[in-house]
Amino acid sequence: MASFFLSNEFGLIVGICIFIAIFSWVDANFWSPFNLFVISRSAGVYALIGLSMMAVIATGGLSLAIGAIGVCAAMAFGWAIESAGLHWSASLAVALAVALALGYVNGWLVVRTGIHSFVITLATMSVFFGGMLFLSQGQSFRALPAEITEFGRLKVFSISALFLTAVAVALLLAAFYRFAALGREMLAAGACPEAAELSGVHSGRMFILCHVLSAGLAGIAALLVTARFGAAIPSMAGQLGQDWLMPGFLAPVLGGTLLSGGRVSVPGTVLGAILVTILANGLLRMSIGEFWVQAILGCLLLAAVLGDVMRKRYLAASGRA
Amino acid sequence: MGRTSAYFQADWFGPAVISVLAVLVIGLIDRAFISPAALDVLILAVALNGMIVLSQMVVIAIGQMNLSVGGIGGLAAISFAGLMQVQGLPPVAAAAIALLIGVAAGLFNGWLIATTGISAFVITLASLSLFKGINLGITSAQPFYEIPAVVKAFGSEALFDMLPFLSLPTIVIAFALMVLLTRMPLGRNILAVGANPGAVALTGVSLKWTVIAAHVISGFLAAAAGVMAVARLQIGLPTIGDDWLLLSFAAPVIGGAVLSGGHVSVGATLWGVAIVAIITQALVLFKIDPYLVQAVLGLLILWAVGINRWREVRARKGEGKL
Amino acid sequence: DTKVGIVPGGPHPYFSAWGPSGKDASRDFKLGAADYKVPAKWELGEQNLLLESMVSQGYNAFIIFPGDSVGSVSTVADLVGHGAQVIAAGGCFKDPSKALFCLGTDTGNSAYLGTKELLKVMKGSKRILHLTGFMVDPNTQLRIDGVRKAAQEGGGTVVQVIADIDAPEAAAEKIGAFMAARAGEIDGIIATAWVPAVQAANSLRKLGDKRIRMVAIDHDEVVIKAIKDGFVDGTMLQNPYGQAYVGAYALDRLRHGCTVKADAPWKSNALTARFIDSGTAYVDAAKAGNFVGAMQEITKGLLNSFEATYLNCKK
Amino acid sequence: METARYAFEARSVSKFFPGVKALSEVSLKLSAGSIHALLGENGAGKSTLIKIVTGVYQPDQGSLFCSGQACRFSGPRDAMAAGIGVVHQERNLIPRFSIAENIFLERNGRHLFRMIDYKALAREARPWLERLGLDLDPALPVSRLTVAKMQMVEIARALALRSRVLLLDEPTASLTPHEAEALFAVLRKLRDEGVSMLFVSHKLEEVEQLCDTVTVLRDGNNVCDARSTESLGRQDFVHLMIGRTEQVVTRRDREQEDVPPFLELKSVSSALGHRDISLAVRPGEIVGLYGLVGAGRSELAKVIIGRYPVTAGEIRVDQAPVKIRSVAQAIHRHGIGYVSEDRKHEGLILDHSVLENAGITVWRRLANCLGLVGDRSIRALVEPHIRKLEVRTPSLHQKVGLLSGGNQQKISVAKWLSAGVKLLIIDEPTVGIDIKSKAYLHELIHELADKGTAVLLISSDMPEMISLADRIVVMNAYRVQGELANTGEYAKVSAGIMNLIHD
Ligand SMILES: Nc1ncnc2c1ncn2[C@@H]1O[C@H](COP(=O)(O)OP(=O)(O)OP(=O)(O)O)[C@@H](O)[C@H]1O
Ligand SMILES: Nc1ncnc2c1ncn2[C@@H]1O[C@H](COP(=O)(O)OP(=O)(O)OP(=O)(O)O)[C@@H](O)[C@H]1O
Ligand SMILES: [Mg+2]
Ligand SMILES: [Mg+2]
Repeated sequence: MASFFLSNEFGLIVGICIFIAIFSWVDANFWSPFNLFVISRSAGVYALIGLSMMAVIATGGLSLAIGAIGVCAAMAFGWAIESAGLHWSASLAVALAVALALGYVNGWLVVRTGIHSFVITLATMSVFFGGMLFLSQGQSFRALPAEITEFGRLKVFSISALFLTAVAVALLLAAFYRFAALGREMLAAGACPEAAELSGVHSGRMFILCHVLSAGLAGIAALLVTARFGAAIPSMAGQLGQDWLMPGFLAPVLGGTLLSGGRVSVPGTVLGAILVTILANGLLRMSIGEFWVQAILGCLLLAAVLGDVMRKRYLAASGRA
Repeated sequence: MGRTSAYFQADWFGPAVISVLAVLVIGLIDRAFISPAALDVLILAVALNGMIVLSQMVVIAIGQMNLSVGGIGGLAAISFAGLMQVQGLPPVAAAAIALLIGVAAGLFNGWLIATTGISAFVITLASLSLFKGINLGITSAQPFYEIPAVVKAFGSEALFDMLPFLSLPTIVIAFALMVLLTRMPLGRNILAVGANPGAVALTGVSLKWTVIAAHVISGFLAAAAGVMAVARLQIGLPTIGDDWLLLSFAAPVIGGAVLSGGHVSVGATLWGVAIVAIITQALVLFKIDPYLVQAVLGLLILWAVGINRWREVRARKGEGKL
Repeated sequence: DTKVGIVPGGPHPYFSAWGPSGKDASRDFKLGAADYKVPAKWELGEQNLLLESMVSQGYNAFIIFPGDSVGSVSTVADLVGHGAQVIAAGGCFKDPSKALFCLGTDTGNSAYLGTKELLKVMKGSKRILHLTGFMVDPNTQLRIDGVRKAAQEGGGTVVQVIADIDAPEAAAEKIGAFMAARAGEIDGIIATAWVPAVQAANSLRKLGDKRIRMVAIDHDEVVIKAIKDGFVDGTMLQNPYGQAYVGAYALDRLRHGCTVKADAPWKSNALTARFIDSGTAYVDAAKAGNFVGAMQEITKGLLNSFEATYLNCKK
Repeated sequence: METARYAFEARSVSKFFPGVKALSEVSLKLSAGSIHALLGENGAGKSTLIKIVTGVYQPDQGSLFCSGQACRFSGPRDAMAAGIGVVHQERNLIPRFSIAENIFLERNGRHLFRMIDYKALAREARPWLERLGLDLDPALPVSRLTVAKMQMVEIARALALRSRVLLLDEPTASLTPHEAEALFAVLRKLRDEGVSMLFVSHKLEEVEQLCDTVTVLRDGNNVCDARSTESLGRQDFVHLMIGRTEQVVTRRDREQEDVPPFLELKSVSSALGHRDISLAVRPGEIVGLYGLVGAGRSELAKVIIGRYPVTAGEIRVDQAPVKIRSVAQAIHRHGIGYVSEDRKHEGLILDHSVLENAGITVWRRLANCLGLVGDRSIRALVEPHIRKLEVRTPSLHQKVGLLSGGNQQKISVAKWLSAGVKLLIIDEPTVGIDIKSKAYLHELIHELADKGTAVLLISSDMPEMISLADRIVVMNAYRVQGELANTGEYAKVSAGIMNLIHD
């Protein structure tokens, strides 16, 4: 129990509660159903992006290409529906297959060449995104079936279906890392590839699978974004998919995922995404000089992590006495 | 071990050979690429990007990351331009203050990281937001236009019509960094902390101050890059620095730096910058379909890194244990 | 009460007039508010977050530069679902959307017209370099098509398109590299994005080359100065002040019982069939000194005839 | 004053870690001009005590005295300034730096901007290397050295500080007897020069040979404190450490000549340089693989388990020729496991828990049809082995990296006990392990063999080899020199082995 109070997850919950308290005190509208819906919708997408990055950070590497892979999956989805005329369920499969394949390419290159995943994914980010642009000529797919767009607007007690999807995926993923032999082996390989290899784990194969898993999660995130926009658009993750990088890193790192690999926290990542979304949303709702919002966001982030460190020090000190 | 094989094993050797070969091959295909004017542009790119990248490299050396290089650079750039335009300060004074701002920003990063033990990644991610936010708050996204003629001349003219003035700071800094990292205790401590922080702590060297020093140097270099960018672009744009992050990591890694710390090379890093610049500029010249530029850029980077990697593996096979 | 939110795609000097323009409109038309709010980054997600938070803060009318002409459509639907009225300004949403109309510049057409002007001033061979922005922006394709079409019609050729150079450092590097090696192979430059226009103007000034003709876009000081000094022939000016000012006026009218006329003399462009030209003007050296006045004239004209032309108001 | 007799004294020192009481009221007295042994089982708190003495940790209670003066160390620098030098149990070198630079690393804290004169450094370093009988170029990067040489470089570093008090935490763990002798000669010379030394080792012969006084720790408590070793024999040490006498593992004769070998190598050559290696291991048999450091034994093990490719010859498992392409295949298809000698990098995942490390080999076997496996089933399989080895850990969820060195070694063996392999290759199993656990481990290896497991034992510890192996295969320079049956007669067998090596 004591270890729970020392954990990152607990710290994030405290942080979320504090910021919610502040924001709802400042602004009564904070709890409006629409705001809840909006926050949960963004948080759901950010959580999945974070989980996608987390899955590669588990190897001690990183992937700059998650945004590009996501966009490729979304565009493949749009193409399958509009140009190939497939049913949306088949199109989902096509989109995920594209994502998984691209993840495999990343993983294979990283393992086979032994070059750091940073450089590999820097290059493949360009290649994937460039290929997508060339094929799509920058045009969007808008004629999506009503099921998809309605899903994007669906809410359960003001909570967006996107968020619920993200939570469901997170639960599965948490169980995967906790209970599946494969998940355990991925973490072992990530923490110390050589030791894992000598214990009978195919470290190389695990690294590839981590990239594949990450790509699959990126694909799901992109499909959620597609549902939210009601369209598959090439710019949904920004130039080269780079807009996903910051939320991608922020959520798992706040959540306690080790950048050196081998340890992940699925609930921490989801909580990290929620914290960041609430911070951004709450700040935008206060009337701060528009150009200063970002500076204050930076300060609050710093305050949040510093507060967390002090909490841990305090608890550790009082725990011993 | 012969001299040649020593070179063959050096970090800078692979990127250097790739760069020089690429320039020669592209030059053979198209003479325009090796015209003095074109080489001038290449050197300018290496000079500016080199400063950016060295700023990141120092932090990579201690096994950390500085996500706020662009934030610091942008802040320094608009401070430099703004102080000249709004306060009417002479360029030298404005540059000095801009550099001080960089040092202060680095100190802020380093001090927080060293005293709280929070990962550099998180701290610099937050401070990136802070620095960029201050930048936007000051400028409201408006550029500063009134750049004095001497600054513009510094950014566009060349010494003896050969060596762009802008490359001088980079040359000086690169040399100084090389000396620092290979010959001075501070630089050695930075590398040692990157390789094995526990071992350094046991020798009694202060981990805290070494980390802070690395971040201060990084902040200083990022600010220098910001000032140089103003001179190069002839305008104080608030967007300066937004695009620095990926390049700042790519070049050291292409040059063989180990992201977990302890191993960087100034020479190899600068050659890494050169490879990226050559590829970028060659793509402009070869009239690639704009929709394909990104894809081709990615493939070429993979290719260049792959070759270098192959050489490293070959070189390592030669070594044995004693 | 009309509370207008004026939201650009991100921080960019193009929109600098929107802030004062909103204040002027708020004063002149006695609005509840007309606030200019900028997303912290030029990201679709940031803009959406901002818009969503604004609607729950009680803003009921929006002037938006779409972060993505397709991607922002669903956000518009959300806003309209909350009873807000939305128009696009600067750039347009792609039809179908819940936006009432688009008040702005037809990007493709502007590129087309600019190229026409360029072709006019070029003598002899007409080889053109086209500099433009992000490839993910659908407008970029419209601009490429516009330039190509004009070049074909005017007997010119587009030698090369350099895109994705919205970052100043990249723009300086790529334009510099091209000019160093290939300046002799072109006779004219058309720039259809802000940053490339600025960097190309600088590059021509550095080369001191007045043989190569150039037409730029927007009203950056560097470009205007280059026009005055003769390095650039002209620029395709847009009217951001007027967009926000007239837009705020129109939204206020719409909140007070007016509706949009279905049969108004809408123009149409590649994105929407409800397009109102906020004023595009070609500014050359002769007019460079007084382009602000020219734009104010256009704005005044647009405002005076707006209600009669585009709105049905029950008196 | 009484205390002035001691060069260094620690009085009633206690140290707590979360969940662990590492030291309670421990005292230590080091006199000038003597070598003092610090003994105790794995996890008794030896390294912790040394870290307190050298300023790495601050004691939670108790006080330190240097030459009779109370002193406080807020960091390693303070301890160094007080003339205390140390060789820690873990390696603390910067791999890419030269030997000389590593030796004088501590100087980098003094003047941050003075140019380093590498030539002078090398010149200064050379005598210290020579003192230890090392013929190494001081300009060589440390990463090019073997573990043993790195150990010597660290000792050279401690000597170069010219400390009055020198603490050595298991300095001989990775040294050959020859290298250890060179070290002892130096230590004796230092003693004569008046230096006070603390020596930690699990090899009691070394302690008997070298030390004047002894402090023994048990579970973080003093059992004795600065007792003279003169009247003490091996069994007394053992008694002090574990509270009873040594359990002597008897060598057993197993006879099953008729059983066909489980593993057979026929003229195997490898990409690592092995040539013409032939050997066979039968079920229930312990085959020793002896050789000097660098003979290529560990590498051979890795070739067998499929980590490195075989270039010629044939490997047979259960009489069928096989090509083993990966370690996973070796374990899961052929039932071959390997206990690595390098537990930090190859044996354990230091960042993961005890349970995860011990269970990694069985996850796949225990997984149900969905590929899921819960902690409970792993625990059921793994816990008995951990119990049996008496691993000292607050819980099964403790990070392995936080255990004492010896306990880590136990975990790296324990994980193979549950794996149920048919052939286990064990590489240097008892380095850094206390004598009690060593006896356990030996017992365990015997038990494994009795149950029919084939064991290939790699060890540089001759007594261990002779007490365990049925047959001994001797390797040198990546070739097999020959083979001899182990009769258990130490003198005869060791002479036979040496003959084979120096053929
Ligand atoms: N940083 C730490 N955090 C938690 N527990 C620790 C830490 N360091 C040591 N311990 C625990 O303190 C106890 C003493 O460890 P120590 O390393 O001093 O043992 P040791 O006597 O040196 O053993 P060995 O002979 O195996 O090296 C052990 O139970 C160990 O698990
Ligand atoms: N390919 C290689 N690259 C670098 N070093 C190597 C290589 N092959 C062997 N070595 C080194 O040579 C030494 C001999 O290898 P090996 O470990 O097989 O010997 P060993 O007989 O098992 O000795 P030990 O008693 O140390 O285990 C090792 O220290 C190893 O680090
Ligand atoms: Mg110990
Ligand atoms: Mg070995």
